[in-house]
Amino acid sequence: MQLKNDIRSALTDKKILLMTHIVLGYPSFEANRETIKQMVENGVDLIELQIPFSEPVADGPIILKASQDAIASGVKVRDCLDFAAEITATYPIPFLFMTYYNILFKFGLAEFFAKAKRTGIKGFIIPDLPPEEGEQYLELARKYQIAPVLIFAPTSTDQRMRFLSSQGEGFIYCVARKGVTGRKSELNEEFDSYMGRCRQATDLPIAVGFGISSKEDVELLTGKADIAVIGTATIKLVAANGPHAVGPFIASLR
Amino acid sequence: MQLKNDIRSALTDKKILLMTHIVLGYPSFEANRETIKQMVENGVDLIELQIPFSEPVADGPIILKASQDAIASGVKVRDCLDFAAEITATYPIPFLFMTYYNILFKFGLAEFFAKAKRTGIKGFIIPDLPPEEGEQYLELARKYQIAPVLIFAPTSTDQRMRFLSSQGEGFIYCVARKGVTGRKSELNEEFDSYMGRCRQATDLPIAVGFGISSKEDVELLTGKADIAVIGTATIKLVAANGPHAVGPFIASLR
Amino acid sequence: MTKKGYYGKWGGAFIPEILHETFNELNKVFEEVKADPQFWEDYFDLMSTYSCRPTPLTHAENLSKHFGGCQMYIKREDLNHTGAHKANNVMGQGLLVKRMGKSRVIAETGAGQHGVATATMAAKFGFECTIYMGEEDVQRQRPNVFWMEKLGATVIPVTTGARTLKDAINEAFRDWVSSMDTTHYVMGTVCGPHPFPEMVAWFQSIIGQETRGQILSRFEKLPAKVYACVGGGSNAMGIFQGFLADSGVELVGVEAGGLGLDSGQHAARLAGKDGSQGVAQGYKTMFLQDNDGQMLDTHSVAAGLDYIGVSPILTDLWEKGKIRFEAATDEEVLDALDLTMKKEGIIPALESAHAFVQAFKDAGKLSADQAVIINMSGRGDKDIFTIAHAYDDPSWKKFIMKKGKAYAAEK
Amino acid sequence: MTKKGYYGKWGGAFIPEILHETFNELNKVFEEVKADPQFWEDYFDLMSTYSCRPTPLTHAENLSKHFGGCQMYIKREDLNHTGAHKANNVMGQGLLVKRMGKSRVIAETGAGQHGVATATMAAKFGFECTIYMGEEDVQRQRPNVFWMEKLGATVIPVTTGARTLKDAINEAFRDWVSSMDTTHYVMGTVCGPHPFPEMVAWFQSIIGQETRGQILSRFEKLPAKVYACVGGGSNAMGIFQGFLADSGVELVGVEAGGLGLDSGQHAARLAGKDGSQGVAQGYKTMFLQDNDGQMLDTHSVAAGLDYIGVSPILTDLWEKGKIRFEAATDEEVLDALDLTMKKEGIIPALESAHAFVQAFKDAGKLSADQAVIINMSGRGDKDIFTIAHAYDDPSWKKFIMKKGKAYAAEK
Ligand SMILES: Cc1ncc(COP(=O)(O)O)c(C=O)c1O
Ligand SMILES: Cc1ncc(COP(=O)(O)O)c(C=O)c1O
Repeated sequence: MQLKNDIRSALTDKKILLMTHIVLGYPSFEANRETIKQMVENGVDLIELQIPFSEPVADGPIILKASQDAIASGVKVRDCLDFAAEITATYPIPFLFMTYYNILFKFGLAEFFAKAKRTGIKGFIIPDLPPEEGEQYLELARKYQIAPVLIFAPTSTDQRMRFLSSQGEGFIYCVARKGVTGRKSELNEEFDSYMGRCRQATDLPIAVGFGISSKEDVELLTGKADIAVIGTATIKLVAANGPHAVGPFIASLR
Repeated sequence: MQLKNDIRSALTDKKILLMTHIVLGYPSFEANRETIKQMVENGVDLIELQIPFSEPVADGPIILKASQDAIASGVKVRDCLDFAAEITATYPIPFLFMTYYNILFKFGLAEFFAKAKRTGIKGFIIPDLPPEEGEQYLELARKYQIAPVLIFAPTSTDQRMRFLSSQGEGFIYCVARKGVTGRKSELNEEFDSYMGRCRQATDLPIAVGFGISSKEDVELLTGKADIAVIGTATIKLVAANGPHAVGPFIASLR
Repeated sequence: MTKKGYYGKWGGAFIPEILHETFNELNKVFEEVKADPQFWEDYFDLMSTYSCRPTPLTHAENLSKHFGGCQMYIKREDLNHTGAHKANNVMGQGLLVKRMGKSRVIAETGAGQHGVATATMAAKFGFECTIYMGEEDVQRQRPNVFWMEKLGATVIPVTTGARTLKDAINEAFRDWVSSMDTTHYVMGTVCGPHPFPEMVAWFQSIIGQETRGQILSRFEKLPAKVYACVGGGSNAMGIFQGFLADSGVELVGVEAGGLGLDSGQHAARLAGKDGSQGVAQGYKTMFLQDNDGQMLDTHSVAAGLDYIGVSPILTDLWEKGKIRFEAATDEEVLDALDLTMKKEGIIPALESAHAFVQAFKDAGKLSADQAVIINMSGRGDKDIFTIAHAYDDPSWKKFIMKKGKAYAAEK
Repeated sequence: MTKKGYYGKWGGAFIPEILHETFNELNKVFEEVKADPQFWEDYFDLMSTYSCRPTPLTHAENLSKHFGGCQMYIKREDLNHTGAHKANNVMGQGLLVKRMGKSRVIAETGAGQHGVATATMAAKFGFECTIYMGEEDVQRQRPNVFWMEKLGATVIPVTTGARTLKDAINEAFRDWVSSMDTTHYVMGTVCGPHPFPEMVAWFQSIIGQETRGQILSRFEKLPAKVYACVGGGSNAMGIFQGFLADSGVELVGVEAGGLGLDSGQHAARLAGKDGSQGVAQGYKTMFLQDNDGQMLDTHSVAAGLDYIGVSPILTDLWEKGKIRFEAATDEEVLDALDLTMKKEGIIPALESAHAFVQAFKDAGKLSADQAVIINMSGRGDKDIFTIAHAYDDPSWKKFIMKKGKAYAAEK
């Protein structure tokens, strides 16, 4: 419940929160460190730390390449955990792990939860783990009080959303459109009705990511979602202009 | 009957006759002319004039290549006929046409016989025309008194030989061994018994060709065959050393 | 009565004397096996356990719709082991060779299909095997040469004549006249001296037998037309024999039109005006030859149709008006191939695509309650080098250049 | 009771939420057709008129004699349309797609076999078609790319990850998550999320059904052993299903031993010690992965076996001791291929040759009144570039260099 509560309380001050995304070890942990600093200092409210996996099926080309480069440069899961521990100790905002199920499975599911708990991580986003396959995962999440963030998709039925809401915690990650991460989608009437359905189905806060890269994007989401997710945009920015470019960019969004 | 009689009467003077082979137009009619002169002047008794054909299945590489070169250089059947007329008018020995059936067939069988008769040709050797396929051919041969020389092979049965003997005229061309022209075969016991079978089967004179290229070869044949056929040897000689090399070579054979 | 081995005035056995006894034996054994139902049963059993007979008859629904006329059916000889109808003939002759007790086979090959089929048969029966192939064809058809060698055969490049199919046939005969005691010459098509045309036609008749049964059970009546490409004529004879007695069925043989019937660059012995009677390679038929009787160079994008002669049996049927002959140009063939791939997911051999061309031309004139059958003699994936080249595919060229460079760099 | 989509502890459906409904629909339709005998009949009819089912069971008499032990039989999936067992799966899924009313198919491909089969099916059914293929494989398997394109498919080179099969699967999923309304993902083997393993195994079971009947009618008893190569495992599952209930029949799966099980350069998930449990590409099985769960590079001379995962159904049967797993090295594979070509005139695909290797190793230990069956999943002539390269054939290299130079000179 902690993550949800953190979000709720942050929302009393701000109309919409910002969640950003980091691929751990890409381009380096050093760069991650600086990027996170820039993010937090410029008002980011939550950060997803993606542990790179060699087969990231739900990700688009940018995050895919970042993951591969990180793995190729020797980044290990334990390095990611250590880094997370350091960061959560440094900054007061909630951090989440985003990764694929095999990373947890291979590590040992219970051990991974235990370790993540010790690092101060507040939630997990595992896009290839539907609740049907995650019984033990959901149990451990309850046990360790790490929020298992679940995902709504435009293709989810109302019934399915209610079921997901009953299984998930922290917030709901609403995929704004079909497809993988990193491409822009349109905020049209269809999107509004989808958001309506999401709200109907859950009491959890709602995060939406769809390639947000400007103040206008954030404004358009305000009132509809609780959290705007900036994923690929900052990863591109870091790759192109280095971590110091991230601060001004974040600052410009709100 | 004329050819057979010519051969018989020549055999009263010589123990064995020599028959040589020319591919018409190869390397040129000019060279043919000189070659034939050398041959006749040096005691050759009969000459086969091969009209080149594009598909000479019964011939080995030397004659095959000679035929192709002749055709490629533009030699036509009518040129061959004209040349034959000139040559038979020049030299008193019997000349034969050796060629494949399609040359006669395409020309028109009866016309070819008529024309060949006028050129003074004494016999035909057509290796791809067995008597079963040559009824009309044999009839025309009788009509025009051109000897249809037939072929014995080591694989021919006694009965087959008798049948061939009954259909052929002039002489019998005995293939000394299996295979195509131009390779040497051995004059062993098997050969002797084959020769015996040939003699048994026919009263016609017997010609044998098997790559004769020396006095010894001719001596070995003497008493067994009536005609020693020198085929590929002179063709090679002309190609290598020109027509003038032929005279001395022929002179050395007997 | 027609003479033995003759079809009307066509055919015969114009063989050198040295092969007389060999042909006697071959004729004798062939007459025996024809009279022996067990032989055909063994043959059928071999073909259905080693190859996949009966081959299917595929209803080409998309092409039928596309041309809006008739129901098109495709007889799938491409699904035979080794990828073409050539297997039918070769396996049959293999059984004959076994019966004759010979231990070696030789064959000519142009495109390499018959060579691969013969090498395959030889491996299966444990025969020694030598394949004669024009040097030009060895160059052009290296993949097939590779497989023949891997199958244990010796491939001899023929450097005489035009260095193509007809010359390979001549060389095979030259081998045979010295080796006939142990060796059988596996003629690849319904040509050559008797009994080859009859024998090859007999083995290939399995196509027509099956097809007739299949179309009657599937379409419930006979087809209006049956199409086959004609090189030597074996696949055509194979399927036509199933319908020769049916006067309502038009049989259409399609020859290689090459660059066009007026170009001199084709292999149409019957469909064009360039063919004339002749006797060569052991039999009498219509040949592409000059006025002197010298055989001409022929041309087709399909190596298997690129031959000077044609089956005496087909020539007779053509003369009697029982078979219509047409020609398809190289260009038409590539278009038909393209359409067939895209519409049906089927890749005909370039040879077979000739039959498709004519069926496509005729389809519009037929009605939806009529069927036509196209004999797909072989599959086209064997032709990748030729087809990719013919379509001038840039990625293919790049691929080959790259591989070539890599090999060159190895040295 | 095991959970739906699980085989023991293996399998499952680890799919992104966005595909939840798509899988619901797929499961529903699949359950429907399984319960509908007409569907299987339509499927069988399609396979026997478009491909050549039943495929033959060939008695390999020469190999049997050579190894002196048992009677070897070869199930001839190579005679399928497109040259491999892949056709069975693809055509079945094509019928499903039609039933679901979708208009587009996508597929991954490694060697290109499944890509060609899918492109073929798409042409036949009139579907749009996109094939994902690792860029490395596009380079290596240009002939298959050429055919896919000619068949009307769009081939997209995958430049991510290791640029091979697993990455092509990922890309296909990435396409699917945006296109599922119109598009079906034709998974090529018995892997991936439920219902794919079950579905592909069901379509492939046609192999085992036929084989069981064929061996009983030909050999009059069950075989002692059945061999199949295992990439994803579809051909193996296909034939094994015919004999799973027969306790006297040993089932042997043969994986790619590459340069040796100790070399780290192989694709043996079960036969070696390098595999470990994991969840990737939508299912749980034994994967070749590092301690962190990152998938490893694999190696095999046979592109179709070069994959990190293996069917969850096979993993379960392996765990329960119902299937023996072995590995064959690249070198052993080339030797077995050579022998099979020379002895039987049959050219197995490099993948299939793995199964032959193990059968050859075991043959001597069996007696002449026992039979073994080898599943020949595909034909090897598709592999000419790889095989000629693997045998280091000098004439082939010369041929390619010459062609390459000629193309280079054109420019
Ligand atoms: C696939 C295919 N079709 C047709 C032919 C032509 O031969 P025929 O006319 O004897 O069927 C060939 C010859 O190689 C061939 O390979
Ligand atoms: C001929 C052949 N056999 C086997 C395989 C391996 O696949 P599976 O294990 O699914 O049968 C492939 C895959 O491409 C193949 O092409």
